Amino acid sequence: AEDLIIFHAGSLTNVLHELSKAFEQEYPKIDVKLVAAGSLVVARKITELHQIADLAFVADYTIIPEFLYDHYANYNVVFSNNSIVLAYTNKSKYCDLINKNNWYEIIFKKGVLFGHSNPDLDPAGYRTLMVMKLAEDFYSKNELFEKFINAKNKFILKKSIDLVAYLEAGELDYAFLYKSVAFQYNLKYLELPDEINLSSDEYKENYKKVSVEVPGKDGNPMKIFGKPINFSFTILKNAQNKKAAIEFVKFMYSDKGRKIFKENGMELFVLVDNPDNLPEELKEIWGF
Amino acid sequence: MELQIQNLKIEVGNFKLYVNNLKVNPGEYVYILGPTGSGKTLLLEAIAGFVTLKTGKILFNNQDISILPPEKRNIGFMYQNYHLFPHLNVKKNIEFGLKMKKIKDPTFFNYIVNRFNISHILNRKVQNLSGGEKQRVALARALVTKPKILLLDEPLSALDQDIKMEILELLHQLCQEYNLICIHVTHDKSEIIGDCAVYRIVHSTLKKEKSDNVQVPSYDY
Amino acid sequence: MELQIQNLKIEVGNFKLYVNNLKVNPGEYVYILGPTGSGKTLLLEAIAGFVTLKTGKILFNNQDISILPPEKRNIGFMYQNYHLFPHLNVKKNIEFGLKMKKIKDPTFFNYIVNRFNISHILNRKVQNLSGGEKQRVALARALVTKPKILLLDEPLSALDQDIKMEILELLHQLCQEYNLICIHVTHDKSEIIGDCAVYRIVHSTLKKEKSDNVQVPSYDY
Amino acid sequence: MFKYLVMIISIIFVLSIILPFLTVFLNVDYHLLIEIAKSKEFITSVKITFSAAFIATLIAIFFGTPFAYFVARYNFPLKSFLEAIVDIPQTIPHTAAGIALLLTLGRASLIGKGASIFGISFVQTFWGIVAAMGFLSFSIYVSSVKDGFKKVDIRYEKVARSLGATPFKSFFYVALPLVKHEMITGSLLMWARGISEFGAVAILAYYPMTLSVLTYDKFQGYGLNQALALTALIFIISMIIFVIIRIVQN
Amino acid sequence: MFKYLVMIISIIFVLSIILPFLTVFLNVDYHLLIEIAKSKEFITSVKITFSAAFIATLIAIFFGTPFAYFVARYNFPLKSFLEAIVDIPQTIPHTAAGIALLLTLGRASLIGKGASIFGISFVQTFWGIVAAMGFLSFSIYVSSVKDGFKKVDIRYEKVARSLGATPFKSFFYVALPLVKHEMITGSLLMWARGISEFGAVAILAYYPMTLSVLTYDKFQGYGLNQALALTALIFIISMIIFVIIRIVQN
Ligand SMILES: [Mg+2]
Ligand SMILES: [Mg+2]
Ligand SMILES: [Mg+2]
Repeated sequence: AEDLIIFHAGSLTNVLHELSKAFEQEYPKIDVKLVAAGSLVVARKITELHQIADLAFVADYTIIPEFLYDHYANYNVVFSNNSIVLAYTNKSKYCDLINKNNWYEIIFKKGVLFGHSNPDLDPAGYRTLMVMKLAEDFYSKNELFEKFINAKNKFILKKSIDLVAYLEAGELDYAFLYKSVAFQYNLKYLELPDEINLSSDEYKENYKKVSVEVPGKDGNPMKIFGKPINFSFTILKNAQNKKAAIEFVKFMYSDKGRKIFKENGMELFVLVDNPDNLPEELKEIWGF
Repeated sequence: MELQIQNLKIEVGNFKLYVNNLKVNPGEYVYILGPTGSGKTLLLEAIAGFVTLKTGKILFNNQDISILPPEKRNIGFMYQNYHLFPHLNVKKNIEFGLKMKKIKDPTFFNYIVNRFNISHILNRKVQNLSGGEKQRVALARALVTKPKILLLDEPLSALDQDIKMEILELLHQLCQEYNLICIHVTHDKSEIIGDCAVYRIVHSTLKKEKSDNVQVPSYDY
Repeated sequence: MELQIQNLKIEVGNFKLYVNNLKVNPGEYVYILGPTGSGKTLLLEAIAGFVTLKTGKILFNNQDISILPPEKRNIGFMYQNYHLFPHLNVKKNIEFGLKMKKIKDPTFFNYIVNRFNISHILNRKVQNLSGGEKQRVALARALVTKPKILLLDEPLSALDQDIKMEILELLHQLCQEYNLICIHVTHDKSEIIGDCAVYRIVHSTLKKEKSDNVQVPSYDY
Repeated sequence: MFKYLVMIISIIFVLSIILPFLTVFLNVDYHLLIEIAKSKEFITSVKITFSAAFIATLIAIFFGTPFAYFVARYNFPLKSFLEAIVDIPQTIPHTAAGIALLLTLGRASLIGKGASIFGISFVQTFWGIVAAMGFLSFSIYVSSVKDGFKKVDIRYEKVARSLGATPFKSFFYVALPLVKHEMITGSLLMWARGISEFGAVAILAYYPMTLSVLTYDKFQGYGLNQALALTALIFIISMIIFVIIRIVQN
Repeated sequence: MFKYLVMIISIIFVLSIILPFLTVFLNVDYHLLIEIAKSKEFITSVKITFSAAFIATLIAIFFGTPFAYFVARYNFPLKSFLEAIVDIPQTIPHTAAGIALLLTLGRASLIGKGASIFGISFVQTFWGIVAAMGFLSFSIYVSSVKDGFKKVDIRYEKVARSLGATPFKSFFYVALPLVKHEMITGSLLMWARGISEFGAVAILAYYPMTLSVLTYDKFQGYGLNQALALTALIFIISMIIFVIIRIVQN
């Protein structure tokens, strides 16, 4: 069997797992190996740890141009969008009371534990910080962000998907996750106002007002500005199994693939950066 | 003040031992003979309180001591390898019983130490003692708390041939000196000296021999 | 065909042993006396080839065998605890040497087995043998490969008193029967029977005693 | 001939053990190593790791010593079953153990609820590290001390009893001192194993980060150089600990 | 009194060990458990885990037995240093060991380059699992067999020599049979430990997934229920292995 190695954002674990199972059924000779990590880690594995993969899926479409261009990739396919929600379960404290207007108070209440992912490693992490900065303005709550950063009643895990098991086990009351993840794991979730949830092109300019610093290339700090959440992928230049990678992408955009995305609460579309560099087969199906 | 054992029955696993009657008076030194594995040590351990009796009584001064825990029986016990506490020096070994019983009697301690001629080795490690020295330290440790009964489990078997007799005579002296009830178990009949009562374990049962006829055929044990 | 040791010096750590001269003829049975720790076993091991000599020679039939590895010296060795291989039964223990030396001699094997009266226990586990049986099996194992020299390291000390004499006589018989060079080390002078040469280790040196005067004061060892 | 063959195989064996250590020290960036050694993150992690393993060991001494004595000295039904149970955590995958502990000690569990009354929680806390280390390494301590008690001739305790010691005193003044050596080496080995624990700690308490977790985190999130420097530092620490253990053992 | 106190502490101790197992079996979704038990992913993982640990153990037997014999039988300078080195992997955090192995066996390393000639690579492969398991658990085998050789009276081998056995034959026909028991239990314990290994395996070879890694992966990517079902399955397997080891040991 030949291996198809996919490095991907943790938040895509479920959908890619289903997709690859279906794919393996159709292509029994190909063995798909999914390796999940925070999206920044996906990039660093490729660039710094020199690990070999065929496909890279990230939760922030800017990561591929920022980190992987031009040495490891030369195009970027934006395929879906998302928003940040506050996920919880029916065991969570105050789950009956929480709503759009009190969530930023409830998460700080005594006995409540909440979590988000590591801003240095995972886009969901720095996006959570952006949401809080936006919320400070939106709700006119001075020092909300400060309070959030200094809160003792929170876990910060490596990637957002890691929070799910702790939510399920009742070890967390609330977690900042992508809407698609909350949907996929049948969690309850509170949708935050569009003005702050990083979902909508409409509030693009508003999002841009906030920024977060993360370790960039070579470990130097890099400023990331708020923008709508878009997921993207690329086939890596040093892929050992480009053919299978192309087949996988084609399968992803087939009817079966689209159905799987839909069932996982994600909309599938195509926006390509540098379409000239796309493999011919993909140019064909997307009409470039 | 005599020790008397009546209708004693011990069962440990498949092993059994019966003692119909054994009586020892203060100042009396008795021998119990028996081959290896016949239950000699077990009998002593029963008297000392380490074995639960199946039936029977152990009377000391007409009181049943078999209901008492070992630490309340005031019986000196000496195993064949002495079992001096390896983590304590000679002095602390001898003082152990005094400490446990919260007795303060430096005069008697000094007397005993001199009696056994071990005052010069009090600070030695017990590992570095000769066989005879170990024996004397073990005796001092057992006797410093003034027990009424002294149980000796093959007390000579770990000694070099040339000092066996010396120690044996010491044991008999001590018995008289402190008016002790002494029970000496052994498989070696050549250890019998003086006109003592001799018992023998035959077919799991303790039997008395005529004390004037200890020379029995050697195939018997 | 005699065994001769000349100017032998052994050093193991701080321990030293000197043998100026030791000569044993075929059919001769010699004793080496010495207390525990005097190096008796070490001397036998040197003859058998387990200890590197500091100086000196071990001549057998006027050839220096000290340059040969143990397996080429053809010397029977018996430790005091026999060291029968616990993973092999009696038969396989005895056959071991034959197998190693690739000898096929069922007649002699049967002869030896009958000579030592162990044909009925060939399939027994060695753990379940009595002391005397172990001794006889160990002798059979050592002799079945027809060695010229038999080294006996305290051969009687693990035996019950009542069969010691029986085995001792057997050893002397074997020595004559097979014209063996026998060296018997022991700390117990009562094991000396017959008119044999007796050596003694005194101050790390092997010295010959007058063979008619082995009764030395007991404090000497 | 034979000896040389054995020697050669042994040398190959030892070299293959040394090689990874050598490789680390040949490749590490020593400036980065010193920088990390001074960093607050590293120092905190060392403190947390060492003290959590230490507390886990103390707990094992308190509960495990009586248990070892009980098993070594008394006979009772199901004894060998009990002895076996204690060794099971040694052979289960640590991640599975971590999940079991998460469920057992979590906020929703009985123990978790009980502990929260005292303000203690186990998930993503120092106490979670202690629990994970303890669960997966106590059997090292227990088996060391159990072997110790089994080797001690019970007659020492009987002599003590005949000299007037209660069972309690004969335990404290005779049995315990005679297994002192096994208690010390067992504790040190357990402590060292606790320090090395990863799988269960990562699940029960990724934070605060122990040295194991920190290494993994650096490796996954910040690239090889940082992880390598950390690895070299850990090797140095481990070797120091190891030398100490060896000295105590002999 | 004393006995009861000891008994009570022992019971608390044993309960605290049993509790996590109990909790898992009380909370697991048995339908999911059966589904996972039948899944190709799980069965493959079991096969990989067991066979990698098995091969690691075989390698340890081949190299470790002569080493154990060498250390037990011969004296040479730095002997105790050598003995100590073999135990070090037991006390280093497994993630650090994993990074050291990655560097030592990686594609850029000497060994990695050498092995690639034979088509073997260690990173994210079965052989990486073997290497990680072997490195972190061989000392269990070695110390078991070393203790065995040390317990065997060297006089058995001397007798064998005097009966005509070469050193080689006395090793094979006398020394080895006399440590058979230690070899078997050492191998089983090493194998079991190999199966439980996580940290180093996760770094050197996340794929193909061993049971440890699969558990972690499920926990991190697929939520608690799947991880819990897997944990329960692993506990069942571990207990079966454990019973087998116990039977062999006695
Ligand atoms: Mg697959
Ligand atoms: Mg006895
Ligand atoms: Mg000797």
